[in-house]
This record gives sequence, structure tokens and C-alpha cells, in this order.
Amino acid sequence: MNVSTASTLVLLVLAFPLIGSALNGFLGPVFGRRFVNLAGTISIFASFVVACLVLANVVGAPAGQGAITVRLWDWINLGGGTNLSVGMDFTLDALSALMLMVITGVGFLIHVYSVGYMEHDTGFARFFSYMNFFIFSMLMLVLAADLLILIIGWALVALSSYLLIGFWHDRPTAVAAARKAFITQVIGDVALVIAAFLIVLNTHTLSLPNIFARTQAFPAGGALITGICALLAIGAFAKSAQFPLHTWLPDAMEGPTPVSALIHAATMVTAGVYLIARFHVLFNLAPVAEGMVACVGMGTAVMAGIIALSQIDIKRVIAYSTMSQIGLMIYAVGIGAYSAGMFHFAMHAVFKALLFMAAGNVIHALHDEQDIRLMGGLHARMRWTHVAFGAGSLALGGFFLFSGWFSKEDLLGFGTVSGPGAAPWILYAVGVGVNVLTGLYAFRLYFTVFQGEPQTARGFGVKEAGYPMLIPVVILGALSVIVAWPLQFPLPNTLHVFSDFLSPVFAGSQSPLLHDPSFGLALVALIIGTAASLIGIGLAMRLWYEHRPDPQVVLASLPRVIPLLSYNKFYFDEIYDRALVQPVKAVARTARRVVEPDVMDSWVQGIGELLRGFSLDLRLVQTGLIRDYASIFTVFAVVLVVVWVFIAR
Amino acid sequence: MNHIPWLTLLIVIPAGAAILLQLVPRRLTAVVKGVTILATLAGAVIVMLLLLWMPGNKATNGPLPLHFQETHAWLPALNATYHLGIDGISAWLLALNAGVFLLGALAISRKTTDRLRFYCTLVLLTEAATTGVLLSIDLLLFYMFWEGMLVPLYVLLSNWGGDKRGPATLKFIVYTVAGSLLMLVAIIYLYIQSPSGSFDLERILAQPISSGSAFVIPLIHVTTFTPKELAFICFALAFAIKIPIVPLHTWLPDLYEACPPAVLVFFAGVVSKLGAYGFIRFALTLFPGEMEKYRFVLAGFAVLSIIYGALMALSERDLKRIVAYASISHLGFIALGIFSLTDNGINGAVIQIINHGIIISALFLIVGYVESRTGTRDLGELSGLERRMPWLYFFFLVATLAGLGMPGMNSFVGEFTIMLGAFQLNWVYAVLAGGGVVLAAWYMLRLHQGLMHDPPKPRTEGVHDLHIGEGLLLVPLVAMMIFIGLYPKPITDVSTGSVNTYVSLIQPAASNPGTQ
Amino acid sequence: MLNPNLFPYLLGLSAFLFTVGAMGVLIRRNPIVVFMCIELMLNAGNVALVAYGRFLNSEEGQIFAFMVIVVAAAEVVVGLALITQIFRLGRELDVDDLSEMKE
Amino acid sequence: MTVLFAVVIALAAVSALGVVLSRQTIYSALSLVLTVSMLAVLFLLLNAQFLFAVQLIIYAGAVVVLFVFIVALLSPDAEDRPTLDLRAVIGIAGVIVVTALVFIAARNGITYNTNGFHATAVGGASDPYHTFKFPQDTVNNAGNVQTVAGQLFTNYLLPFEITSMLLLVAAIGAVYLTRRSSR
Repeated sequence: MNVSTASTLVLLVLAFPLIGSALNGFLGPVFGRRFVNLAGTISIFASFVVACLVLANVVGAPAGQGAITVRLWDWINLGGGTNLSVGMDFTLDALSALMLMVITGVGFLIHVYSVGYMEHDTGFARFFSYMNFFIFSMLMLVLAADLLILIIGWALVALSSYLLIGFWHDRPTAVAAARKAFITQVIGDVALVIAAFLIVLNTHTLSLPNIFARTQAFPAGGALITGICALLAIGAFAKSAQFPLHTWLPDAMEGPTPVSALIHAATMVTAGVYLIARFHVLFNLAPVAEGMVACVGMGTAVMAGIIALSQIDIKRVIAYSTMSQIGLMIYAVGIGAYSAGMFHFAMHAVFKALLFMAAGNVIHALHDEQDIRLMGGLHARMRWTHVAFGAGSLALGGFFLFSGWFSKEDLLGFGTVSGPGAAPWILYAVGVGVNVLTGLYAFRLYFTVFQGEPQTARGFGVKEAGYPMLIPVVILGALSVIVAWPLQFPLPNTLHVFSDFLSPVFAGSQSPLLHDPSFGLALVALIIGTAASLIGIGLAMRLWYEHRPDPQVVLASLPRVIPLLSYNKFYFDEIYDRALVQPVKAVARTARRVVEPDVMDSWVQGIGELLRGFSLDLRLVQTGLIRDYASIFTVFAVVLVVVWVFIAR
Repeated sequence: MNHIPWLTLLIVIPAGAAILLQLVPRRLTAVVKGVTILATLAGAVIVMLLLLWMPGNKATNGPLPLHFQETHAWLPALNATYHLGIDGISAWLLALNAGVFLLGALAISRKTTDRLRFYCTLVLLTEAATTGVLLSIDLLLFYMFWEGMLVPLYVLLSNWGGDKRGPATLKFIVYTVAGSLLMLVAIIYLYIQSPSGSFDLERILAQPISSGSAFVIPLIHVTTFTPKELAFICFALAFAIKIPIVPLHTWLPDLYEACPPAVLVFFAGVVSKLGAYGFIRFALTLFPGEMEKYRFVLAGFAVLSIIYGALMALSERDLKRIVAYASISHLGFIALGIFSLTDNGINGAVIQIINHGIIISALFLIVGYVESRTGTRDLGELSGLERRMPWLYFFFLVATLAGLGMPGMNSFVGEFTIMLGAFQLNWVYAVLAGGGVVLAAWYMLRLHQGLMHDPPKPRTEGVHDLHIGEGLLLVPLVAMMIFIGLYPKPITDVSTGSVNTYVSLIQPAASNPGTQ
Repeated sequence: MLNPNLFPYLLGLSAFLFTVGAMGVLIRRNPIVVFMCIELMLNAGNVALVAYGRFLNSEEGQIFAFMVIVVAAAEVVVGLALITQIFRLGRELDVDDLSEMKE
Repeated sequence: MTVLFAVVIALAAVSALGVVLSRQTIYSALSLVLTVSMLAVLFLLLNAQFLFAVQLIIYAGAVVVLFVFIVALLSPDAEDRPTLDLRAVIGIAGVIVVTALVFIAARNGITYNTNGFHATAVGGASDPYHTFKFPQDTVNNAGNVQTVAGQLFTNYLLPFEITSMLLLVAAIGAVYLTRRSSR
């Protein structure tokens, strides 16, 4: 692969979605629905084809030459050194090729699905325009070879997310959710920007290959590199909905379901994982930051799992499960198991997009009903959707030989030994707990929605979704069973196609936390993990399928605080509202009502009043009598003469 | 091309057109507007040509990197010269100036503007004055244009302003005149103290001015300011009022509220930038040591502007006032970039000056369109315009995103480089400015969503979308927002050399803090 | 031969005449008298000019005094014409009465 | 000679007080005649013969006569009693202070430097200025009419001609102001 091929590929893969977006946005309302459907999907498919070419090029490249960086144009040049100098740089390597494949591949299927989903919506042109724009932004993010360009992509995906969450403008809840998501993203952006400052001032570059080549600027484990990595991690947490910046993701379910599938499950929210993996060279120098990332990831995984157990909105349950699974990926990249984290990302993209789209079919069939308590018994009426959803749930729950099982067990296997002291064992134990939780919430959803009897009259009359909505679901359902088989097996020294593919990216630098587990240990961990998943699934079956014991009884037997915390999402929304939003609003209100008139303006007014008073007093002198004027004149003339003659020397 | 006094032409064309307008019969509004547009267009074309020629034009060897200089004796008795010149910074300000006045001329409504000829005359005279401010190298000449600018502006505001124009205009005039009189005192001080005995900036810079001995307060023996520092403070106050920097800003929201939209386009677009320009061109060059000494204080006020403006924008309900306070916040970024005294910061300030001119013009045009259709500027009475006005929605969306510093849009370029400069000054400033960015996202989205989303209210029922003419005014602005965001290099390629010269004025002072 | 010690007395006379004239302007209300006092002040100036010219051995003092006399004459002509006109309008001849300058 | 000076100066001063303090306007005018005549004599004594003539002709002959004429025409019996109010106090204080100051300053000699004139004690030890004193015996015939005329018609021709313009304008102005139809 030479530079000109690479630039052509980069330009093409970026241009197709962008052109699609512009066509749909400006011409869509003119040419109508058929044009939009074609332009929207074909542009992504073209991009997918180019992504395949990229993959072929990367795979086919001779060893050590799989990565190439191209500069499309100089972005800014203030002289180099600490003065900013940035090019529109893009990189093609195994990591970006993988991301390209997932984004365009899953993205294409979701676009096809959207054709059906948006069939009756009048804003179809705008929708496809935004969706295409999202793909463009996401591709820019993963291709960027310069931190500044990465930040641009990083923010553009947040923008598309904002536009799509608030797609239904006349729903106040959607509008508020969009704003919340965007502002949270901006906090992450600012963290990234400050990290960029620290990097450019110390390494004199923002180009990723150059940064990684100049790590001697950072003493390993020092405060500087730890700070940079912590800031990068904050950016990643904001994007990937990790504690404490996670509250926007459930609200983001206000957007149309394809959006949830594409942005808030498969691609954008996993950008944080990508970011940490991309910056692994820096993170490997800062074990403290890595440990923090791992703990936050695992903590979020548990917290989101607990919340998912009690939510009643079908999309929110899946959203929390997404948050939980991304927590696991963040944990994986935190301990330095980058390939494992990326593997889980890829698998998760497949089965989570599937779950969302299948849920979308259900919602569509029930005429926008999202409350799972009013569903049930859909297995007979929506056969294909049911099968696909079941496959996705098994993959999510980590059932033996389903895609999620491979990736999750692979990731937990590394967790047994990576880290200092007892920390890996504690985290591993929590991870096993997360396996149980995953099985529980995944199958609570499955059993409640598809098994049992319909809870409403509408539930009896549902029909299977149309082909555009069904085909992608079925394809992804099949993939979520088989996709992992040829790629990776969660035991050392077995099948390693996936991690071998990524190894050129990660081989250069090894995390001090990461240790490869021995075969025996990995086997034990695999058995424990698999058992935990099965226990979770089994428990869910007893509780929500057989109702032995009835979930209500179990709930009553638990300490009251757990369901309360779970149902109220650990009160994060309320805490942030009271601790951040309301105080800022109060300060702003005070500024307008008190500070502006009484402080800022008062001293100006005060000077004005003073001068006015003075001139009013002075006006008394103006009697209009010439002789008075002459008197004053004389007095001052005499005084001046005296001063002139005697004093001024 | 070197024999043509291009810079003089830039001043003479609008001024001459203003005189020419008096010959046009008042009834021929189309001709009046046409002459105005042609004059501003001619200025814009010349500026574009100058920008294109600049890389090939060798700068002079003087203390300032000036191009296309013109020097003639003006008041020989006072040693004041008619000295014009541009550098990489003022060239872009000129471009902004020309563009924004062209836009302002295009935005004139022939139907709703009474006394159109008088109005156009004043617009052209304002352009002549602001152009003069940007071109003058001589301090006295600069001062003349600086004050002369207020006259047509005052007449414009007091004749075509909104409800509260009286007090608002008075406040503005008193504020700025107070500041500029202080500056005049400082100019006279420099004139007397300079060994060159000249008002010409280049000649003053050629020979250093001693800062004089510091004042000591009797009895308590506290050393206060040297005379030169006092002169610097006078300059700084004059420019800070014009920018404006909190707490000298209170004239701005009232004035913008009272200002007609077509005037706001160039008022907000250019006039407020002249303060920032003054800081770079005069305060930085004449007082490098003082700038260096007070940069932390000044940057503190700039950050205060960013945060305070953002908070006010968050709590206001009037569209114009929201944009006005947003403007204060953005101008705080520009000031922060300048006060960081780094290449990054000042280049960022130059970019941001252009960006802000583009964004604020677009926002005020949009607010004007909304107000003319719904008859209100109260955010509480407006909502759901997206369905009625999809084109306005699109333009407003881009302008909003540009305004909140969206990466990939123009103001991200400026804010990033400014914050990088601020970070070099001290990381605290950059972090606080980052807080301002988060607040910016909040208030811009509040504005945009409040107008566009949610179900329509009575006021917003039945409004129609933009006319083609209105849309065409916004197209170049929006295109610039995106283009600069993707490719800011052309701007900085012109400016960075000049900025480097200015920053290097600081460096010797920084390395020898003891010298005066 | 002129005694140079005279000079202070001449200057003193000039100052005295000038200030007495000024006092007259202040305390008299009749505009005609006020005019006379102004004449007094102008003459005081002439005294100083001539005295200086004499002692500095220069004729320019006289020339300037001559100019002053001419100006004084012109001023009296116009001033008295104005007073006549004011009288014709039926106003009292009182400076304090002529206070239209107040607002 | 000195006695003559003393008498003239004293008469001029007293008659000036008469101008200001007389109750009857006509007495003021008559006092003014005496003052300007005494000044004319003074000019003669100071070797300014031309001015002596001009003073007598213009002032005593024209201006004061005009005053008397107007007084007689407008308010022959108007009484205006000067009162001792704040203004009078200011005036009297001004008379005393300024006269005394100028006299003392002139007695002590006048010094000057580039910043202007300063009064100073003659021969003061710390006199940093170049002390300027009048020449002891510089009296010549500089004041005679020929030299004045020579200057007036050569170096000062333009101002001289302008004064004639001034007079013309004043005359026209007076005629305009006093014409009967101007009511």
C-alpha cells in the first residue's frame, strides 16, 4: 500500500457518507423517499466496500508495513515547536481497518433497517442525512492520525448524536436528552483538548505517530503522563457513558431506535475504548491511570448491570446493558488487554445492534409501546425477530459458543493475573458477578418480552416486521452466533486470528499491568466465567419464565435499598441536578438579577450621578448676571497673578 | 500596481461614495442602495487583492512588518504624518471589515428603512472611519479615525435605533469617549516623551521611551505606577471598553438591544474588534514591558468576561441580549489570546476575530429575521420554528455550532489555539476558559433549541421561511464557518509572521525584567 | 534725563488704573459707567506699554498703544450704539436687568 | 521733573477713582476727561509726543465727548450708588493686592528665564536668573514722531491698515444699530 493508494482510500471512504449526507439533506426533500432510501444506504455500502479494500490492503501488506499515515492537507502551521502545527492526517492500520469494517458494516445494515423503520416518518430526509453524517464523523474519528483531527471527529460524532437524539423536535424530553448528551460530550471534549495542550507543549507535536515516538518527554509513571492519561480517560468516559459521565446514555434512547442501535450501542459509545487503545503507548507509561480506568470500567459494569435489572423501558434496559458491556471493554483496555477489549467491542457491536433493532421491531409492532410490563408472548407472533433476539440475548449473556462468550471470557481471562497484588482477583471476582448479572438482565428482558402471554389486547394482533427491518436483524442474528468462531478462542495458544491481526498496533508497547495467564489458569477462569453466565441465565429463567420463586417475592426479601437504588439509577440524575445544574442556573440568575444591575452597572451609574450632582451645584453659579461672571473672572485673575508672580517658579 | 495608493483608496472610496450619494435623488432608493453596495464591494475587492499580493510583497525593515506603506507629511508643525500600512494582522481585520460592511450594505432593506440616503451615507462614513482605524500607523491619525467613527455611529443609532436607544446610545458614547480621552492623554504623553518627537508609531518604536520614575504615595511610601505604566493603563482602558471586557461591558447589551439588525451586522462585526486590534497594534508594541507585567491580571479579566458573559447568556430571555452576552463571552476569548502574549494565543485571537465577526453577523441577521416574522424577541414566546423554517433551521444550526466552538467549525480553531496560548500562560486560565466552552454549549443550545424545537406557540404559527435574498446573505457566512474550520491555514499563513514579530517584542522584555 | 526709579510708579499707576477699572465693572450697574471703566482699563494698558517702550528704548510700545486706542474707539462706538438701542427698547439701563444669558 | 510726574500720577489715580465712585453718571464722565488728559500729559513726559496728541484728540476730544453726549441724551439724572457688597470687597482687595504686587515687583527688578518673567529680590544670593534691569540712562529721542511714523508705515503697515478697516466696520455697525427703523 503506497501513499497515493492510501490517500485515495481515505478520501473515498470519507467522501461517500459525506456526499450522501449532503444529497439527502439538500435534495432529499425535493426528490422524495425513494431517492433518500437509495442515497442513504448506497453511500454507506460504497464506504463499506472501500473499507473492505482497506482491510485487504492492511492484511496483504508485508509485515511491518501495515500502517500508513497520509496527509491530505496542512491544517494550520504556526511555526512548529510549541507553536501549533497540524496537518489533516489520517492513518490506515489494523486498528482503524477493524473500526472501519465494524462501522460501515454494521452501519450499512442499520441504514437498511432504517428504511423500514422510518417508513412513515415525514423527516426521513433529515434522518438519513444525519445518519450518513454520523458515519462520516465516526470514520473521521477512527482514521485521524492527529490528535486535533481526532478531536474534530470526536466532537462531530457528538454532534450527530445530538441531532439524532433530538430528532423528534416536538418531544420536549427528546430535546432535553439531546442537550444533556451534547453538554456531557463537551465536558469530555474539553478534557481531551487540555490533554492535547499538555501533549503539544511537551512533545511539540499533535501527530499521533510522532507523539508515540517522543514518549521520552514523559517520565514513566510521572504526574504529567498520569495527568494526560487521566484527561484522555475523562474524554473516553464521557463518550463511552462511564461513571461519572454516564447519565446521558439512557436518556439518549429518546432518539429513533436505529440511532440507538448505530450510535448508542455499536459505534460511537465505544469510541472511548478505541481512544484508550489508540493511546495505549501513553497509557502504558501511566499504570496509575490505567488502574483507574480499569476500576471505573468494572464499577460501571456492575452499576449498570444492577440498574438494568429493574428498568421497565425495553430500550433503557438495553442501554444499561450497553453501558455495562462497555464497562467491561474499558476494564479490558485499562488492564492493558487491548486486543481483548477491541474484540469484545467488535462482538458487542454485532449483537447489541441486533438487540436494538429487534427491540425496534417489537416497538414498531406494538405501535411505539416501550414498557416491557405490557409486552409478552411475542415468540409465536414474531418468529424471526424472536429467534434473532434470542440469539442476541445468548450472545450478550455469554452462553457457551455464542459470540459474546468468546470475547467476554477472553477479556476476563486476562483479568485473573493483570495488576498488582490482590487487585486482579477482586476485579475478576466482580467480573464474574457481572457475568451473572448479564445473564439475569438479558434473559429477564427476553422472557418478559417474548415468553408468557400478551399483557395487552394489542399484543395479540402483532405482525412480523417487513423485510427491510427483518433482513438486517436476521443477518446480525446469524453473525452473533458464528462470527467469533474463526477469529479467537478464549484460551492461550489456541486460535488467535483476531489478536494476531491487531498485534502490529499493540506489539510495540506492553502495559506493565498486563500478564498473560497460563493455560491452566485461563482454563479455570473460563470454566468459572461460563458457569457464572449459565447461573445468571438459569436464575433468570426460574424467576421470569417459571416464576419459581416469583420475582416480586424475591424483591420483597431483598434489603429495600437495593431495588430503590436500582430503580432510581443510583440517583445520579438527581445528584447532578442538585449539585451542578441548579447551582449554575442559580448563579446565572443571580448574575442577571443582582450582579449586572447592582455591581457591574452601578459604578458607572454612580459616576454619572456624581457628575450630575456636581454639575447641578455648579449651575447655581450661572446667575446670568454679567457682573457676577466678571467677579469670578477677577478673583481668578488675581489669584493667577499672585501664583504667577510669587509661587510658580 | 505599486504606484496606486491602495490603502488611501480604501478610505476614499466609501467616503467619496458617501459624498456622491448626495447627488442621487432621494427617491431613487435602488440607485442609493446600488451605489452603497458598489462602494463596499470595491473595498472588498481591493482588500482581497491586497491579501493575495501580500505574500509576494516584501515587508519593510522597520519595527513593524508593514506592507503597502504610504507616508506623507500631515501636520508638519506637530510632526504628525499621514502614515498608512497593513501587516498580517490588520490585513485580515480589513478583510473582515470590508466583508461585513458589504453584508451590512446588502442587508439594508429598501422598504422598511426611512431616509435611506442618509442611512447609506452614514454606513459608508462609518466604513471609511473603521478602515482608517485599521490602516493608521500614526497615533494622531489613528485617534482621529477612532473618534471620527463615533459620529456616524451615533447618528445611526439615535435615528434608526429601537425603543431604548436614547439611554443606550448615550451610555455607549460616554463610555467610549471617556476611554478614548484617556487614550489621547497617553498619546500626548508618548509624543512628549518620545525622543523622536513624532506621532508616527514606527518612529516612536525606533527609539525606546523611558518609563520614568514611579510615583510614590506620600506618607505611606507605596510605590505605584511609572508614568509609562499609567499611559499603558489609559490605552488599555480605551481598548478594553471597546472590546468590551467585563466589568466595562455594560454599554454593550443595551446598545445591541436598541440597534437595528442591519447596523448590528457591522457594529458587532467590526467595531467591537477594533479594541482587540488596538491591543495588538498599539498596546503591545508601545508597552511590551507593561503588557508582560500585567498579562496575568488582564488575562484574569478576559477569563472573567468569558465566564460572566456565558452565565448572563444562560439567564437572559431576550434573543438579542443572549447573543450580546454570548458575544462578550467570545470577545473574552479573543482578549485572552492576546493577553497570553504567545504566538498561539495571538494567532488564535486573529482567527477568532474573523470568526466572531462572521458568527455574530450571522446570529444577528437570524435574530432579525425571527423578530421581523414573529414580532417578538422573547425566548419564552418562541418555539418550534424548525417545522416552518427548515432553511433558517439549517443556517441557525451551523451558526449555533460555530458559536459554541464545535470542532470542525471555525471558532474551534480560534478557541483551541487561544486556549493553548492561555495554557502556556498558566493552565488555570485554560481550564477556566474550558468551563466557558461548556457553558457556551449550554447557552447556545438553549437558544437554538428554544427557538427551533418543541411544539409551535401562537407567535410562531404561520411564519414563512427565508426569502431567497435573505438566505443568500447567510450562505457565504455559513460557508466561511465551515471552510475556516476545515482549512484555517490561509489565515494563519498571512498572520503568523506578523504575530511572531509582535511576540518577539515581548521576549527581550521578558528575559530582562529589570530593564525599563 | 529721566529717573529710572520712576518706572515702578508708572507700572503701579497702570496696575492701579486697571484694577480700579475692573472694580468699577464689578460694582457699577449703569452700562455707560461700565463702559467708562473699561476705557480706564484700556488706558492702564497704554500706560504700561508706553512706560515699557520708553525704558526699553523702543518705539513699539507706542505703536501698540496707538492700536489699542483705535480699538478702544471702535469699541466705544459700537458699545454706545448698543446702549442706545437697548434704551430705545424701553429697558432700564441696568446691567443686572440684562440677564438673558441665564438659561 | 519728578514733581511733575508725581502730580500727574496722583491726579490720574484720583480721577480714576472718581470715575468709578461718582454717583452721577455725568460726574464719572467728567472724571474720565481728567484721567485721560493726565495720561496724555504723562505720555508727553515719557517722550511720546504722537500718543499725547492722539490721546487728547481721540479720547478727550471724541470718546469722552461721546460719553457725555450719550449720558445727556439717555439718563441725565440717573443715580447709581455703588454699594459695599461682596463684589466691592473683591474689587477693593483686587485693587490693593494687584497694585501692591506690581509695584513691588517692578521695584525689585524683573527677572526672566525661558519660562517667563519672575519677580525677585535684587541681588539675592540665590538668584539663579539672569537679572534684567533697565538701563540707567537710556533716554534718547526714540519717542519722537518721526521714528514712530517710520515704524508704523513700514513694519506695521498691515496692522495699521487693518485698524482702519476695523474703524470702518465699527462705524458701519454703529450706523446700522442706531437707525430708526431697526425697531
